[in-house]
Amino acid sequence: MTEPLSFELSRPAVDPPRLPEPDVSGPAPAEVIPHEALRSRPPGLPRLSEPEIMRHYSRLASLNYSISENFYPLGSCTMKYNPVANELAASLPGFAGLHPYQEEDSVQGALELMWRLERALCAVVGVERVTLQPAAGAHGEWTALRMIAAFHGSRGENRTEVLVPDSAHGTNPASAALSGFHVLEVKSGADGRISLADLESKLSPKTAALMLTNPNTLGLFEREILDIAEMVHATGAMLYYDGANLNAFMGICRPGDMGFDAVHMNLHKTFTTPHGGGGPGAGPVGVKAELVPFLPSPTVERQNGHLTLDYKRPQSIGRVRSFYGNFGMLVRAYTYILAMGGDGLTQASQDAVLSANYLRKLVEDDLEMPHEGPCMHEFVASAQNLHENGVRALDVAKALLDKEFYAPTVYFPLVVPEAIMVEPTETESKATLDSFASAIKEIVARARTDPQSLHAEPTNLPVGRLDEVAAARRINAYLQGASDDPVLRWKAASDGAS
Amino acid sequence: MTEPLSFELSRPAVDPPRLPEPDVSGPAPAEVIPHEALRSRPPGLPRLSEPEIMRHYSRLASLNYSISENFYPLGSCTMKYNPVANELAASLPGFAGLHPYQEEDSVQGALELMWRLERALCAVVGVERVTLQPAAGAHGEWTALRMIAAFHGSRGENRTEVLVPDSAHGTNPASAALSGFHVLEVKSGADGRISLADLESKLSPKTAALMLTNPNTLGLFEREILDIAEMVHATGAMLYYDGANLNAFMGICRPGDMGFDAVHMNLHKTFTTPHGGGGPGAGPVGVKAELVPFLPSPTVERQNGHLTLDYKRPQSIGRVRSFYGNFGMLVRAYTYILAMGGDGLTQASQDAVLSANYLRKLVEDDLEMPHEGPCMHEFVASAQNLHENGVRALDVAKALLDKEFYAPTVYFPLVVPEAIMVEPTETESKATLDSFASAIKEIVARARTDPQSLHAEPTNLPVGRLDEVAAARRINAYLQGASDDPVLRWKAASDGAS
Amino acid sequence: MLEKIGVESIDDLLVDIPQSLRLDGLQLPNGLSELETMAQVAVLASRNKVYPDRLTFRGGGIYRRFIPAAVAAVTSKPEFYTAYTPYQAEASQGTLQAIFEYQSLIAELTGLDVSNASLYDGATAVAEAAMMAFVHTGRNEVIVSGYLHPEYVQVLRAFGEGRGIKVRKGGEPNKKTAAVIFQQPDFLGLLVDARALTASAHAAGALAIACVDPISLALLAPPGEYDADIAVGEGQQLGLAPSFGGPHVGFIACKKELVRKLPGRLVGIAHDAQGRRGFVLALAAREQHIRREKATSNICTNHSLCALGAAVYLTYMGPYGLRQVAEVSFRRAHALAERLKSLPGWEMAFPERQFVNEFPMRVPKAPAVLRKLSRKGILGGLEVGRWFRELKGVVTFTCTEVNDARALEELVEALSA
Amino acid sequence: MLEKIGVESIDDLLVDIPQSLRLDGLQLPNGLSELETMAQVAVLASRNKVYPDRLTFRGGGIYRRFIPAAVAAVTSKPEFYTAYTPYQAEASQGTLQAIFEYQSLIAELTGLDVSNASLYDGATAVAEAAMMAFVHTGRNEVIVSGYLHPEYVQVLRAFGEGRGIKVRKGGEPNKKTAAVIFQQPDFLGLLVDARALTASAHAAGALAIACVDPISLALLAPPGEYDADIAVGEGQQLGLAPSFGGPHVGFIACKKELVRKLPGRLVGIAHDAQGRRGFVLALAAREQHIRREKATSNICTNHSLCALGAAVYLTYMGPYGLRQVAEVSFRRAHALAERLKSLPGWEMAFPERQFVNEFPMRVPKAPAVLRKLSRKGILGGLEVGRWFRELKGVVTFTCTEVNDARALEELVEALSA
Ligand SMILES: Cc1ncc(COP(=O)(O)O)c(C=O)c1O
Ligand SMILES: Cc1ncc(COP(=O)(O)O)c(C=O)c1O
Repeated sequence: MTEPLSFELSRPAVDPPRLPEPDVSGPAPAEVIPHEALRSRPPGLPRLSEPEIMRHYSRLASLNYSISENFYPLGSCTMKYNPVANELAASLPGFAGLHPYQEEDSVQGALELMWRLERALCAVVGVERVTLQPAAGAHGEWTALRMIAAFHGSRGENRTEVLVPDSAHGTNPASAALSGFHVLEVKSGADGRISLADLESKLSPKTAALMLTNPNTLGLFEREILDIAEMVHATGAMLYYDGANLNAFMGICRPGDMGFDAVHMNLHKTFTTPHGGGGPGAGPVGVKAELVPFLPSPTVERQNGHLTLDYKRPQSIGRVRSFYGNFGMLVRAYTYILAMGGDGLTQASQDAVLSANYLRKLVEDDLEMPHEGPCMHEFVASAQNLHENGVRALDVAKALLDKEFYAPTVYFPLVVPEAIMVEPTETESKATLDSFASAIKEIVARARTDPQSLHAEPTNLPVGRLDEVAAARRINAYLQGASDDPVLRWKAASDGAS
Repeated sequence: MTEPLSFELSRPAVDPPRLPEPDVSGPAPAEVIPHEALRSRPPGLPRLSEPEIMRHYSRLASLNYSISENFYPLGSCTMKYNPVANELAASLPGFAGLHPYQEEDSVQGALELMWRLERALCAVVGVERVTLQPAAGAHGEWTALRMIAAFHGSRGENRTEVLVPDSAHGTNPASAALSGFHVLEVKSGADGRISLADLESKLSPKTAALMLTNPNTLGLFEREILDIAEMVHATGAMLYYDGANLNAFMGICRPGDMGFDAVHMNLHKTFTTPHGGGGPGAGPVGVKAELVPFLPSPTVERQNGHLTLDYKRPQSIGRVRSFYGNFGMLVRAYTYILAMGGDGLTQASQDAVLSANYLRKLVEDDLEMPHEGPCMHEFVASAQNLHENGVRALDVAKALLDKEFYAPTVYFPLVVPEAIMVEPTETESKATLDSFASAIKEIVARARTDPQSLHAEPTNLPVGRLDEVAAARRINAYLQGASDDPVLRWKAASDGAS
Repeated sequence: MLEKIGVESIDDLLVDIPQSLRLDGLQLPNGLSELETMAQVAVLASRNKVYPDRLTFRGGGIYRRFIPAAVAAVTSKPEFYTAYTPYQAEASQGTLQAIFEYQSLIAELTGLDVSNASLYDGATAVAEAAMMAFVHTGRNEVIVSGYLHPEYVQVLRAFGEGRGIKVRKGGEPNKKTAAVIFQQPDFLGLLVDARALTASAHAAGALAIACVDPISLALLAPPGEYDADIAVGEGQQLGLAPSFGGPHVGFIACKKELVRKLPGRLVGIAHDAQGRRGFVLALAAREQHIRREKATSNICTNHSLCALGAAVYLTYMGPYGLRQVAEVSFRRAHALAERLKSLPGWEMAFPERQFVNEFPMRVPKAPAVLRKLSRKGILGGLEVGRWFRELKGVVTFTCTEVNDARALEELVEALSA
Repeated sequence: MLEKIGVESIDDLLVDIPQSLRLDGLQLPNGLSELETMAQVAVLASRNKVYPDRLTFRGGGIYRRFIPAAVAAVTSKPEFYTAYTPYQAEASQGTLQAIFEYQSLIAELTGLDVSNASLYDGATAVAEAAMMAFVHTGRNEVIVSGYLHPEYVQVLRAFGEGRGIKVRKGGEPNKKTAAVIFQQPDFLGLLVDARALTASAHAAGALAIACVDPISLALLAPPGEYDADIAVGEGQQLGLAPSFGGPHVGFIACKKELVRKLPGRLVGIAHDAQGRRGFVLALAAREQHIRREKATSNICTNHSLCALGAAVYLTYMGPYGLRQVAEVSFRRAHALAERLKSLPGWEMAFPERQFVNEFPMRVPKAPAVLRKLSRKGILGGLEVGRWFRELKGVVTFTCTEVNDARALEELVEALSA
């Protein structure tokens, strides 16, 4: 079952919804605004009644997998349960109804929440201050790199290179580049950790920072993190922490103590703000004292219980987003932290590590395990061993969908061929892990006996495997003017009016 | 895909949720309450974490058809779209947070809403007063009959019989019986309307009331309603209106004007309060002046803008429910009425009649139409014509499920063999009606060519056709002590502890 | 569409309606936009005073309790709340299974064999139970023993009148007695001797009907343990907002022998041809749509969605969570009683009786005291003299897990001021 | 589980962490029950002042508008809000199709060829558009013409600094100019000559970037009509609550020629082997996870759910509903301006300029006036002198469909008192 587009369901007979009437004597637009500044014809929006709209979206919703119904072991994404209380908190009128330009006196509760969240995040990652402004992890990375650039600049140093491990997430090099740095790649060793030798060879007086996540994207803790920090700092560079993997060790250790100077956090991973099918998230950045002067403006300050927004930050990198960040997500994360407490967060990380190692154990004979364990909160397996049967990681992923599991992250990190990256999180029960492992076993068995059938997966979903290559061809044709088919949007066949 | 029971998912390892601690010095129950008054062991409730609970119910939800996703042409049930604004209104803290025993001064808004809703309902059905206390339609029927009994009693008359047409809903005779009346059935004529001759023959000085719905359950307007009213009143009996079919004529005509003395309304049909998978609804009862003294206590009264609950009603039948009725449903219905207005309600009924006649037209060659049209807001067809192929109304119903339509009401009203009772409502689009008609056509065609396959329907749902006969046998065995299988509930195999 | 039907106007479809009855619209204002509608509704809501949960000490059948966010997150799923009664079982397994679980939870809680799918409220549940006893025993009198909720008694009387059942207050059961009905804890919050009441009913050949507080059952012996035949009660405390008294849910559970007399819907297990388990409406032959005037009750629409909420609540709590809720309420109520009875002139109304988390006190100048509390934003106890002459000046106070220690302090301070 | 893994304790799994780094828990209080958590959060919420929608006349980028209940009813569906970015297309058709519809709606509204799947906000949307122009033209200067939202300018500067893009305020475009950026209506609510600005940009070989108010596009010529190359804007008005500034959604649409430079996600049509239509993430080769440091942007998580909300809003309104919303706002703002300018000492700051539903006034003693309004529960206009020295004493007022005629009266009365 697929669902038509809202545009295809549109019926000209539908009246617009009842809306307020202009109950004042003001002029109509056409009486005042010059004709050429006015729209020539109405936008081609669909016309549907409220019941039709609700049914349309209900049906669309039912086409989605989500953690509310399915295990979602998407490595690096920390798809853990999103407590429903978080949603209630964010929708309280005392938060949702605030205009960002209200006077400070009238938003003391909101500022206090931000201030407390900042303090809590400082405690978790071991830093001096945190900016809540960045809207997502990547945005946080870039923000941190802008601060690092400003820091070096303030000392008259011209450091133009950022080092990024080959196992890093794509946002790391992209953020570095957008921040004006050249990106040098650092190799991983056979044990899945960064090669100290290679790092040594890339570090130079031009190095502005090393970006690292720890545990790295292979789910392995960088045992030599203290040595790495020393090496980086010795060259005058800074150490940046990609906090996507923070769920591995809350209450167990802290990036700040490892020597990281700047740390972004994904509230939409570790702190249970829902992912929304692709955001909004929030990517606060914590920094050690040296970087504090460069934090985005404004910061939230507290004196004698009174809260203010401090815009007087002469060395600030400026603003990275309008207003004060994704406030609604901050409310959710704060609610989660209050409910969990220090004890709960610690337990969460311990359980996350336990789940990952347990699941790893269950499937270690079925898939290749390119690196030795124990892992932290996630592990990366490889479908290389199915190569001889002509089965790829993608086939395994699609076959899992047919068993009502979302697929793990595949083909990332790039350093593992046919990577299958599994992050079960602490909120899944043993029963779920067991049944996921059984599914893997069945699929691997089928790969041996009937590999062809796996290429046809999925077969039980609203659509079968979608042909992305053909799609790309059609898009190219459209963009090159070789086709009128607006494949990146709907468009009325005739004249655009609906 | 079926879902295990919560009891089957239960895991002893799950900790209870965090809850407040007793932060006072009060004694523990065992210190105060005698041992034999205490529970001997904890109740066998399941133990699940919040994520597991939410996933369990999400999966259960996905096993349901509902008007939010599917056309639900359940005759007599008026399954129309439930506006989401209604839900918001009922959940406002100013309503949801009220204790029923707060002082009247502190609930003026709630009382005002009830008063206004009463006035609006009076306007729609043409009566003097309305009680909002009954919790559902059947409860309203019974309440009205209690008032009618009290009325006759107050006049020293001993009227012991209630007349109910053979086409009536089962709640009518049941309510009459529970109210202490003998029930006499009145026959329908060939044209689907009540037989005046038969009515004449049953009316007597013992008649307390005739219960009628108009349009009747065949979707046909009782053309001779004014004559009927005259006949009934002439014998000193009262005329009761079953308001399940009110959606047929709001703003077009009124039961009060037809001569009905008491009228129940199903707010969960006509006034869009959601049906909740079987309630809660609300079944207010409107009455003409003669019955006003007998209304349940309390009523809501308004004087100089001040609202009070009037308990001083010496002739009242008393209380039919605790507190003031299903207040949350009253809020929803009032919200709907405000949004629709007189114009909107009138339009709704006109559209409902249009939809029903349109759909009837589309399928009139496929199914038997035992009565001539036009119909009002619903119509009753018959699958008699498929009898020669061994196909029954039930098979048609189950086959519709496989086409993602809920089934119409079947085997009701009892006067039509193999009845298929279809009520499309005004909130469905022409496109939906068209596709439903196509589905009927396909099924009828299959009944001719491959009737056997229809007996196997449904095949695409979580479960196939369930064997109710075998189920009843197992229940009997359990109730007769011939089996330990507690088929009406779950029970732990061993000792009940979970 | 008119064209397809073959008529020219809607009026052509309304020909069966006598012309004299036709209206020209309704005497109601025209419709409003959603914005204006919600604004008007919000104005009405704002004209009510909502006391904070933690400063609410009034009970009398409706209680403030912690409601997990999970409850509304489930009951607000359109797949649940916009479905009808599950007539087509195969397309309604969500509702049916949820109700089956609810039935099982209520059976576990009450210690009885079978529960139905829900009733309207606690009051009608008492009345329905009385009617079961009437039919089962063929006797036409029921005895209400002790302080049963006064509104439940009123509803019981109204129902009884229809069927010719006499409602007697107190007294010993005898050969005419169909059932003894008692509330545990009673309307004032006090424990009754449920075991003895049940035994005396049984000795007279009558049924014992226990009206119970579902949360208290985490602490107190359930009806099944003292051999009551039917347990009923109000389920509001199981995750439902007070909402000015409704909608909530009445529950009813009984012994196996009485199942065929149960009112309303009942869900049972069934299987399909492949042997897959599913759920169906069971024992429908009791019901009005089959048995018409001979049905056990006239109930059709019941309170499914509220039952679903209660099921989510009980599943969220689990056996130990529920116990903690009950125990915290118990301890706080006892701590509060200690404090209140030391106020000048205040005394326990029934010092010799035990209670769980609601208790009656004699309060000097009760109306003035309650008004004073209200001015301070506190919803004080309930004056039960309104219903019982002998209890003039008696006020019942309730504590639950929402009334934290600080709230108790605030109450006592406000009373001492 | 430990046993299966073959270790004795969690610590055995943490052996890779240097002992010196190990903590003994966090310096945070212990966890709370949901009841206590929500109570604490509610206390914070209660320490904020929420002005009624109808008495809010402040805009400056965030507006109070009527939000249909349908929007939250869709975005609060767990199937939408608890899904991840739709990497596995076949199991994510709900999100993908909804985004495809959002893209189509934005394209229709702006009159441009293609929209992306969403950006963080209006400010970053402006910055991303500037970066597109920088890459497309190979030029490293952008001109901000007129009153662009000051915070957008700040963000643009911060982004520009990283990539070496100079941000110039005003002036004529020349050979170094990558783009001319203007806001229509501008930050003060005034109309600019979008056609002329676009033409002058094009004449210099630069791109024209229009930052637009999405609701105003129901009235005003869309960027596509005056040939702008990129349209960006803040989507908060499309059904999203103010929420102290976020999360909302930045939108961006462009001409076909620029699509390969678009930042972020893009959804396109694809088919399966049976020819069934589905939706996939398209042109991924632009993105960071494939192109890494050469990607068009670093965006990964974007603002999908907010885009979904905007799509529901626009679908609810349809072309004529949206027009009515815009027109009612327009008429009310003009009526209010008439009233305000008759107040003693008040005058239109730019009497010769046209506006839509936000307008700047010179207000004597503005801070005191606004404080007075606040005391009466009215959130008055915005003092824009905070950002622009030349606009000291200028206050912008906003009207939308939520400010009914009576609300305008109340404002004027409060000001006259
Ligand atoms: C390791 C890692 N780093 C960075 C990011 C980027 O975070 P965001 O998606 O919030 O921009 C991700 C997200 O997938 C990630 O997994
Ligand atoms: C004709 C008719 N009368 C009465 C009723 C009973 O109403 P309720 O289910 O609200 O008790 C119904 C409900 O199905 C009905 O269709």
